[in-house]
Amino acid sequence: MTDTFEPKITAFVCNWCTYAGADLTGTSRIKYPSNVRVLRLPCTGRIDFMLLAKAFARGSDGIIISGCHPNDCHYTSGNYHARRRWMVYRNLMDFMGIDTSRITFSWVSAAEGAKWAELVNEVTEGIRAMGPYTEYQELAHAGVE
Amino acid sequence: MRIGYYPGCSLLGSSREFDESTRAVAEAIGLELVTVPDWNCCGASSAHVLDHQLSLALPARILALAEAAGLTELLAPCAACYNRLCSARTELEADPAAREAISRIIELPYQGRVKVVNILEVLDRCQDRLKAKATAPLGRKVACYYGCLLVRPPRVVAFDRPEDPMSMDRLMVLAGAEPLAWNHKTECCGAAFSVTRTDLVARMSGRIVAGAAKAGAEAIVVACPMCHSNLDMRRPECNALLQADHQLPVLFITQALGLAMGLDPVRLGLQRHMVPALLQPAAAGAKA
Amino acid sequence: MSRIGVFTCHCGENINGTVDCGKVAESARGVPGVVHSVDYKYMCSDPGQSLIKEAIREHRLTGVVVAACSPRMHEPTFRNAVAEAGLNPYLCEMANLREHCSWVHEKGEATTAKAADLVRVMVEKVKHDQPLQPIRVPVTKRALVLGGGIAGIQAALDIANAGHKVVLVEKSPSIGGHMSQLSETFPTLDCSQCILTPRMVEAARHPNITLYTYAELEKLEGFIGNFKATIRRKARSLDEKLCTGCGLCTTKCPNKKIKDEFNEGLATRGAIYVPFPQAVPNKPVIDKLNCTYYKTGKCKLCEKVCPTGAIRFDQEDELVTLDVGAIVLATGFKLMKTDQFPEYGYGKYKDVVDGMQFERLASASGPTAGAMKRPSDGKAPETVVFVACSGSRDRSKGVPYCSKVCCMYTAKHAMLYKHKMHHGKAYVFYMDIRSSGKDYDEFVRRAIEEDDVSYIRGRVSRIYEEDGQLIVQGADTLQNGRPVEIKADLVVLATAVQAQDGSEALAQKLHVSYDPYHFFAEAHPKLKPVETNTAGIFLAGACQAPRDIPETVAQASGAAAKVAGLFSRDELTREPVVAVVNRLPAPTFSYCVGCFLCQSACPYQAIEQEQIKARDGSVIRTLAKVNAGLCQGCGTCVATCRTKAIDIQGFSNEQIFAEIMTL
Amino acid sequence: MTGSPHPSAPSETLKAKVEQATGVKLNHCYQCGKCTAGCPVAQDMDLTSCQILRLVQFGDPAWDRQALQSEGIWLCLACETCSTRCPQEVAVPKVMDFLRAEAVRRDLAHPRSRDILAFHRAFMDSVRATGRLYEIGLVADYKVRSRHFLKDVMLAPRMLVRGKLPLLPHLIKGRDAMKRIFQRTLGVKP
Repeated sequence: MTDTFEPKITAFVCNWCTYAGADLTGTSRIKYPSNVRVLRLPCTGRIDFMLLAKAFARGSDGIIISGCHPNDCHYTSGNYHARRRWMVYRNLMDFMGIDTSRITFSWVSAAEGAKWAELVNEVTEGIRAMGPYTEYQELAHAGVE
Repeated sequence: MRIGYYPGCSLLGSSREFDESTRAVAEAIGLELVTVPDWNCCGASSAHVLDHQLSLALPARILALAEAAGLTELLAPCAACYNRLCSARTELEADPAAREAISRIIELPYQGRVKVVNILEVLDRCQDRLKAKATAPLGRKVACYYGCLLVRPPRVVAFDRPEDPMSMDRLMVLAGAEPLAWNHKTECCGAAFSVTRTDLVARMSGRIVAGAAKAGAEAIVVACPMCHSNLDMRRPECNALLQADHQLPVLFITQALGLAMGLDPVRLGLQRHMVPALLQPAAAGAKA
Repeated sequence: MSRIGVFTCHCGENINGTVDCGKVAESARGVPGVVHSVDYKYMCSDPGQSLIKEAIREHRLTGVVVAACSPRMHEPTFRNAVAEAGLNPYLCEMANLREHCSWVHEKGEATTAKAADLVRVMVEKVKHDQPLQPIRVPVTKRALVLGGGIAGIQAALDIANAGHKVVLVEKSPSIGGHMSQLSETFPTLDCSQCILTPRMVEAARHPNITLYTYAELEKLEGFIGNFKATIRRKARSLDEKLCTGCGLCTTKCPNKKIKDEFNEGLATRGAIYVPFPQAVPNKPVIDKLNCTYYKTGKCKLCEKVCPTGAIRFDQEDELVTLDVGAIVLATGFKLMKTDQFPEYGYGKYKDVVDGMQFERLASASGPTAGAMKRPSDGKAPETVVFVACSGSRDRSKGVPYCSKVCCMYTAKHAMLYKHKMHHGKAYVFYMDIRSSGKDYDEFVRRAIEEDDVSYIRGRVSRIYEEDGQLIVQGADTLQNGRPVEIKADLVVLATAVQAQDGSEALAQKLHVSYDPYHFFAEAHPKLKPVETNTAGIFLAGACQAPRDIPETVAQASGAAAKVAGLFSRDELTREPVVAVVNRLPAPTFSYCVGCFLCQSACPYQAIEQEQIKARDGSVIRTLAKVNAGLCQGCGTCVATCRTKAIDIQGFSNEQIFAEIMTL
Repeated sequence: MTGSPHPSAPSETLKAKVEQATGVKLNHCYQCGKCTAGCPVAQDMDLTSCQILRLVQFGDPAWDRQALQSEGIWLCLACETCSTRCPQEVAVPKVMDFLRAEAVRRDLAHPRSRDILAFHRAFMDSVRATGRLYEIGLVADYKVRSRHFLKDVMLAPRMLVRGKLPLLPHLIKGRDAMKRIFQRTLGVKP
């Protein structure tokens, strides 16, 4: 490891669009930083946002949530549900002292291998600039866990 | 209406009639032209041949001065100036670093707030007022010649379509003229080779003049000093090469509109042309 | 205590090239619960799989993690292997070391470290895996084929001949598609309609095929084996049973000035019309937008002349709902129009035509009865210029991809022209000649060598009209770009093949993915070329990518084989990735409080209400209950549930929680 | 052409320089010839636009030199017909601009470029001195540089009588600033 800060990024992605898109990034051999860890879910609609708090508590510095484009959801409307619920949870997270600017929402389709790479690049650079996210971990160890 | 004005060098010299007619028409339709204080040459077709930075710096200084003068929109009647200003603006818009570098070079803050517009764009907006004033319909067949710099490259200058543009044709209809469909609207006239490679200019401009004549045009209408001088001043060379005697005059768009508004031909500077262009409105008969 | 086995695959050099697989296996051994960890060159190979099977027996494994490629690639492979070894297949998970790691990162410690992480995450997941039983669902043995071109016809016939019912839906008034418009076909120059028409008739007559022309898919619900499709049958304004197809109405219609789609606007038709003489069904349709009666309320001439009184002005669209088990998408393509080309005159020159228009000009059934006449003045063109790659491989104004068929049909066009006008001159401007295919290159050579077609390597910069001729400005790049100017009487642009209009909307109706150009996406570029990533929906022909006829027919038969395979079983097993509501002994019964937020969130109406009654029949509690047949396992309900009473098998809260905890 | 190309280190090839300075991706050019097909001066060029791009694509010093020595790069009028129609979005005139400057830097400019160069320099000198173009000055200066004393002698008087050639230059106030601009860009002497 280098002495420069290497952010830890956790990605919650849906199985049908973004996971497949990320597979395409691989088959197209497009390179991106190895900071990201992908968690595969059936659909972004599956995401329980309390899991994000958990991810931060476990030392993630940034989070990506990516699914199908609007209207393209494999399950018709899961991505809409996710987005709607996020509106609600965001306030809660702000209240919990979570820096929601470290959470990036995106749409990457199964055909957008290059876009996935760009997304990871942007987020990694962005988070690297923001620095490590220790605040919440401390908070969490103080008792939220 | 009030708008920034950048005449450019040729409009003070070899193409002063373009300046004269622009001012005359502007006055007639109540368009106030505010000249950029202490403006400099835009670099024309020479700066970018010698050095890229220079080709950015010269237009940048003009735009910075306009900005400082509180102008938001800058009219550059000369197509070459218009194109240089637009290119510099587009390039600097994309690159903040370059913006800073340029600001340092020109010793003026450059933000790129001033929008650059050409004469066709501006006149297009004033259609109503033009219609109202155009009392002396030209009633002539004209070939609208746009040249290169007004329509290309589309990434930089996108006010009309790059092939077969129509904005000037629309204005000529307002002037009671009949714009013709012809094939050389956007062919290159030879531009900067006027002095150095007159042979090429003769061929290229000759093709355009011949094309217009073939289409049955009684005049060619332009919006670019370089096009004008090549089609007008270089006419002898063109005719010599074509072994023809094409005498159809070359008018600036503002001269043509001025005539249609019944403005004094001398005020429009028609006497300054090499190819006699003292067009009387068709009403008064006498074809050119 | 779980006993996990980890199997790390090198995938040749694909993974091992950038990831140190030895290290990954090594670090896995250190993970609590892992009792066995090895790396091997090719895990998916037979020896690789037996490696796993033996380990399961030997080490009495309770879970398996295969660290290899994407689960979308080989999960089924390894789950089968695990099952063969007697372990429940759903106790096997994959860590994606290839697509998500070795292929996208540079060789180095960080990459190997990530690989190890991915393995650890999966180990934790497996620890919380539950043995699951696949769900059995019945199969409706009727297929829906969308699109009545050669692709749809072929697919429908093959499925029907396999003994299954097919509904063939075509949006235009007749089946036949683009192929029915073609004159001759490469590389054999046999007449297109001669080989197509019999198939059209066969499809119409086939006892297993129901034909819905002038109809479109309105709505689709359900899932593989159990789709429910709603078809809109647009009103023909005609009683098809009474109509004999005598065609009297079409001859009498006073409105004759309407652009004829079948002839690509090179001829006109009436407001009541049959698209072309060999149309199937050979029944007319009234074009409401152009019919004088529908516009003004007067005329009805067709009704007066119809000997059987079949005209029905008051007819309305009809919605038909069908249960189908599989769907074949065969909606075809469209050609870019000539007005898309600024430098070629924005489509204002009548004698600059596209490839399909030239087909009509060359076709014996076309507006010129096959005689070479140009559209503007009917003059026989002495010089014809063909421009390949018009809009194709043009990232600035067209599409970046190669349209695949143009090289061949351009050679064909030039040939057809030369065969009709021996003294005429044919030029082809091209960039590359792409003629890979049986007898294809020979065909192109024939055009050049025998029919004396002049091929010029270069793109055309501009086309303009002068003295009734078209001046084509090109360059010969084989002569250092020497400018070439040709005075032509007719110019044919081989315009780009594009996705059919409305492809995007259709894809969204069906939940199949599509590429940036709106062609439907196959499930795997090599190994699943006819499947979509939605089970039970298959692809045939140019709706997936530019294709020629042989390829289209082959793919259509491939799709049909997939459907027949699906229909060969009475029921099919589905991944048990479905939601379940937890149940507990009385008096708690369940954490479910019966708020039914899940019900409103579920896109599949899969959540029902279940009443828990006391002996006296009085309702004690009303709980949510998941219909496993309808549930598709998106998990939206899980995320909505306040009391965590509902969970999803295979992606349970516990599992995902475990994954996160290992981060 | 020289035989097979012998690429020099990627970083200092002309190709790399062009791409770095203009942002044009030379590998995008797939040699369709559309630029040359529409070029109004292609027939006068010793090397046409597509040939020049081809030569520079390889990174072979010998081939680079051919491109830089060609007259073609000096005949480009920057009319932008090529870049407007290029299917691969290659801004050819930008490349030509760079190649001209580079040719001058390496002292490889084609002999017949002398006049063209003389004109552009005369033009810019005039601007450097006064801030604007002083046409009589330009013509005079150009004649001295190009030694075409008799060319166009008939034109000037005809322009004078039509008031198209002001006898005195327009001097702008910011002349010193202008001089500094030229210093910072062209260096002391253009």
